[in-house]
Amino acid sequence: MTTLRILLGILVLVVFALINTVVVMWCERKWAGHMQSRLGPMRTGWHGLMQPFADALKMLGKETFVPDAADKILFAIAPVLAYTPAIFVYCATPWVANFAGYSLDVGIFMVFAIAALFPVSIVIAGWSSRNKYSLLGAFRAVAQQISYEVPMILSVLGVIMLASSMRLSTIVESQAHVWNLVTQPFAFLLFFIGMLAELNRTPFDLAEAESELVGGYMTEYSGMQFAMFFLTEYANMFTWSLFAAMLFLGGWNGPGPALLGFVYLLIKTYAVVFMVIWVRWALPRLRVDQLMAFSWKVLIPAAILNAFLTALGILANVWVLIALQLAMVAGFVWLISLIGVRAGSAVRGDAPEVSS
Amino acid sequence: MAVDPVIVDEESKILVAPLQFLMNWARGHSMWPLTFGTACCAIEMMTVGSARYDTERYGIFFRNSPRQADCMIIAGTINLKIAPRVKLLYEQMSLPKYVIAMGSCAVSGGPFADGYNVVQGVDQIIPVDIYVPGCPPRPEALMNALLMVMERNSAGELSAAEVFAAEHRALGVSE
Amino acid sequence: MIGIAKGLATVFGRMVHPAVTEQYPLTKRTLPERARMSFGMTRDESGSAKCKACMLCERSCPDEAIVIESEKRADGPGRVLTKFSIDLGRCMYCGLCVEQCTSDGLHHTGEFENNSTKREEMILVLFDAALEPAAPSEMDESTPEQLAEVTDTFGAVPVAQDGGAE
Amino acid sequence: MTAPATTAVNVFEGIPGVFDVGVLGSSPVRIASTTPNALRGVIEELKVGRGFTHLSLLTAAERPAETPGVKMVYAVTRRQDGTRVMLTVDLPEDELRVPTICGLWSGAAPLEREVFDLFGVVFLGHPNLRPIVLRDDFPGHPLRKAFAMKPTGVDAEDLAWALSSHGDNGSEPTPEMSDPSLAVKLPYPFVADVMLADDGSGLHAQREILNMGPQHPSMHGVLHLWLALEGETVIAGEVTHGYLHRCIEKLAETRSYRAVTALVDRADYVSGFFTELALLGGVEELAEIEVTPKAQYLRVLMSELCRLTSHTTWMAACGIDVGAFTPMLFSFRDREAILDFFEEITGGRMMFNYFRPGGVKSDLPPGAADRLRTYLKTVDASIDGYEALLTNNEIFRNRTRGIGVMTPEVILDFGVTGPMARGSGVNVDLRRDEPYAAYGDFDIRVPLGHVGDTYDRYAVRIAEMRESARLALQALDGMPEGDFVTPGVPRAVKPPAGAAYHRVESPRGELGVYLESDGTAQPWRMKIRSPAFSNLHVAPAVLPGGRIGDIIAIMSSVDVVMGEIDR
Repeated sequence: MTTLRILLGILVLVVFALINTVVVMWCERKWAGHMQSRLGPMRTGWHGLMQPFADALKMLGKETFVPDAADKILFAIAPVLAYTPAIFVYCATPWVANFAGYSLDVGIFMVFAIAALFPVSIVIAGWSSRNKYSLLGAFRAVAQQISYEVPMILSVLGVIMLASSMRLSTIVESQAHVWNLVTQPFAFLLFFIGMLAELNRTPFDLAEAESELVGGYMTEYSGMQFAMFFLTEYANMFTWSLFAAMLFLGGWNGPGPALLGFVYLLIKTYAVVFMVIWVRWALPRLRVDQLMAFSWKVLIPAAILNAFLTALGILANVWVLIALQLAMVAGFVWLISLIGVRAGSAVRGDAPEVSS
Repeated sequence: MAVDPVIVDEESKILVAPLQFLMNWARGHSMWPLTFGTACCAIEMMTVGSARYDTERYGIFFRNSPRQADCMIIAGTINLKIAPRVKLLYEQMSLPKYVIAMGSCAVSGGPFADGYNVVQGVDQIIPVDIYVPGCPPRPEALMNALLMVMERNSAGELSAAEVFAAEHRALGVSE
Repeated sequence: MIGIAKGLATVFGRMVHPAVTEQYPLTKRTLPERARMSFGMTRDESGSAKCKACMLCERSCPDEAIVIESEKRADGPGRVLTKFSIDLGRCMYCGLCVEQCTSDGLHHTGEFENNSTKREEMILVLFDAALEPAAPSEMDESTPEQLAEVTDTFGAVPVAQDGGAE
Repeated sequence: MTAPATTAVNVFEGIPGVFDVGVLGSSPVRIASTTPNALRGVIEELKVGRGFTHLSLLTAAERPAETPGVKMVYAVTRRQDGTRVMLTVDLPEDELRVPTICGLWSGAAPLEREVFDLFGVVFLGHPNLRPIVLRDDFPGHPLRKAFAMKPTGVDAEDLAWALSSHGDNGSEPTPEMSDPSLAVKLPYPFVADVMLADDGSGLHAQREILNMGPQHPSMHGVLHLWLALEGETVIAGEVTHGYLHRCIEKLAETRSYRAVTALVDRADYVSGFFTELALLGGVEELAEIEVTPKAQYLRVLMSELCRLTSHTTWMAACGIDVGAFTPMLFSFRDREAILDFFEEITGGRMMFNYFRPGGVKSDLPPGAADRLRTYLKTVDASIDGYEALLTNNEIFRNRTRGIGVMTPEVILDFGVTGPMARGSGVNVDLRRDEPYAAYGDFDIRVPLGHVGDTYDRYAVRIAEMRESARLALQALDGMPEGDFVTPGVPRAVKPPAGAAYHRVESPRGELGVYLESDGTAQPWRMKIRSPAFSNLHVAPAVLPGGRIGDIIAIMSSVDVVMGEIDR
């Protein structure tokens, strides 16, 4: 009986994850379209709702191509290894109140631990493809993901302090009255930036960097193997948005019966998904050294400062906490603007001078 | 296009018929061309993806890696220096694959056909599914061609690559 | 950060505006009069082609896309058009043929959906005597000056075997 | 800064080895001949002693049949006063050798390779004399008149040979061509040298070669970059092109001038009006055809609109290359609006075939002028839209500032022109310096950069877009009444024998057409001086030291159009 329940649970979770992945894919293409004065998918199902299914099915039917020079076994393992953690993460995720596969008291710790597996699959994919673009993409991805995990975890420290727990459901319940977004806006900013990097999304999409590395680590993948990477990307996007919603946007908290909480959670998740997509279509991409410098020189010190000041704020009172956070946000904005203005070494004018 | 008798295998056809229907639907609604433009037509090929024409409405979405692309739009002149690359790219694409010869140069060499360096039509190198005349063809004409490919897929017709392979098999040429 | 915020705001602003997409196969825009897409043969009221088989267009075509077949007139000087075809897959749509035309017989049309799965179907037959119901219109040959000018200009271009004024 | 009258002081005075001093046709260009042995001295004196610092043209032409051989043509400009000088060197058939001048201008190196490739002239002392546009194993030199083109073009036999190998980067510079006394070194490293360089510990195991292109999303068509990498840092880069060489210059020799007009549209395919204009400028100069004032204004109007569309295309590529996809969709939206006007006026969206000897093909259709005026007033707002996505964006600034810096010296050394030169603060613009068409009547403002990095080139192009819209409005407002084409110009223009070199300011820089006529209806030789060719070949000097991301950003600021480079 227990086995059956577990199997059923797994099935439900996998299907749920897949459906959401597909919906996120649709959102991306549709919203991106509208942001660019286009329409996006229109003809496959209602407003292109079936488009991701058509894409996935088509890729399923395509020839799976293994390059001659590739390391065949590793080449085949990598996509599976990429997709597994994206699903695996849900086993410790609470959906409504205590409705969770397994409510772990170090839930948040486990989420990060599983997410850390993703770069492994990327490096395997990049290495086994025997393609220079893939390899460069893999190098970039690994460096980036490891660097950005650090500020991300550090930024969550404040949240953990506020909830006094690492259990996800406790963290969500601690936000019953005030969302962490209000008390921890700076931590949310850091988490969001780290999230973009973890997801390989613009401005941190260096691992794929279409205009530089063709397709990055998945250049050589075709057919279903490529589809797995493609799905992983969007599954991760949903996962991280879900955690952002839980850690900072109050999760399932909201008025009405408890069951509505699930709807609230989804709405909040898709709000974060929207932000991720929005950023992607508005910004250019960083360069690889700037990316690393940004993490190690800006984000990590800022995250440590955030943890320290949050601790101070908790010792004082909530108003001090919010004031400190807002000051940090302001400081961060100022710092970024400064970097932009000082870009390039020479002292110089901005607009071209005109001669006639 | 008449289905080549070599390919039609009645037994397997019955087995995969329902799946085949789904697959045809998918192939008829999703088509990822390769971003490979050589000349003037490439600009019109870019235009096809722009806001005014927006091919993404039909699930047409440009991919950069030949491995992940379904369809190769030969947008421009093919000369003797790029010809081996075109063939290589075509071979790197995974089946099923389609080729659209866009513009007079790709169809026949067009205005440069008399030259000493220009291949007279890409069909001399790789099998072509759809020919699009024009110099360069309007974006609408290219869209029309892409939709033609997708319609043919929905109807389950064979691509030029498959017909070509079947002919080779019939002739006993090992590939 | 102001720059980034400005970009975000611009992109968000586009979401509120209606899209500029013209949904092509559903709505087709009418092309301007001068658009050079495909070709048509001008016909007079009785439906017979105005082309006089003077070969100016064939010789002026830089791509050798036009092929005109004609035969000698039985009842007098000049030639009768028997077949007029343009290889759309070879043409560069420069419009020189239409410009050269002395009899107003050839014109551009806005038709652009000439795609085909076969190379042979790229050849657009504008006139074929075998399929023509009406008799060809009255012939008058091009003036010798016109022909001399064209021969001078395009002398290097080979002339189709059975074409050309004698 | 109009060119001084031809009676001005003879610039060749006192240079040994110069003879046959004269004036090129009806133009203000001074022309002279020299011998292969004296060539280097003469050019050095012109460059160093007399301030002719800009190498405008380096090409060759077949000599008439009675004196078989090849004629080398060099054209240099003194930018201070706009004096133009042309130098020819006659090479007899059995002695096709001339000393290289790439020690004076590094930008001459690729041009000499092109002449070597197409004419078979050997440049003594050239450090890298390999084919550049044709395949390495291509038999013969196609621009020689003796080269027999098959009447059917490329046949199955040729194709089978072509498909059997890749045919580039295979050949080594021929050693017999390197006369050690004339040997010249270029100011940038070659990939092969860097890869083989020994630092004492054996070969560099850390280094690897990365081939970018011909199929690569940000190679603007079929450019091929050959990079030596150390990690992500580029230590040497070379440019391979020729994947779009489609014999335009050879085909032009078999076609009438009107058919050539249609053909050259395809050379610079994002801005066809400029090649048409440069070609017809040359034809009109040779045949002494007057252009009506209205046609001159129409030519200015179309050129400026075309510059706008060309820059919007560049904008799209620039955005995509730095990872921002949305600018492309914004700029193509505006490009489409202008293309609609083009189609209405000329009949073609990209291939216009609109300019004619003596004027243009047709007048503006009724109502077009008013609609165009209304549209042009909205252009500034659209450009604000692109700028909002990039100009002040902190990421974009970090990506482009201080990257790919070119000093004015590099600009002159490589013959870089157009927005790239102006981005480095070099104040050149042929529209103002050598007014052609009706540009003399216009108030032209030239935007100049400060540092010469990628960002400056971006900013200059953005400013030029606004400027173009303004000039187009001026052209509409000042359009005179009258004929749009000079009546009585024959259809088959037969210019008298002679040569002309006409240049215009294209969106990429100085675009010139060198025409030689033998009195027939077809040109004897037509050479397109491609600005993008010179701009592209500065890459090996600028790329080293950058990372892969920088390479892409720099190449996008070059605004490569392969059709014009390979021709």
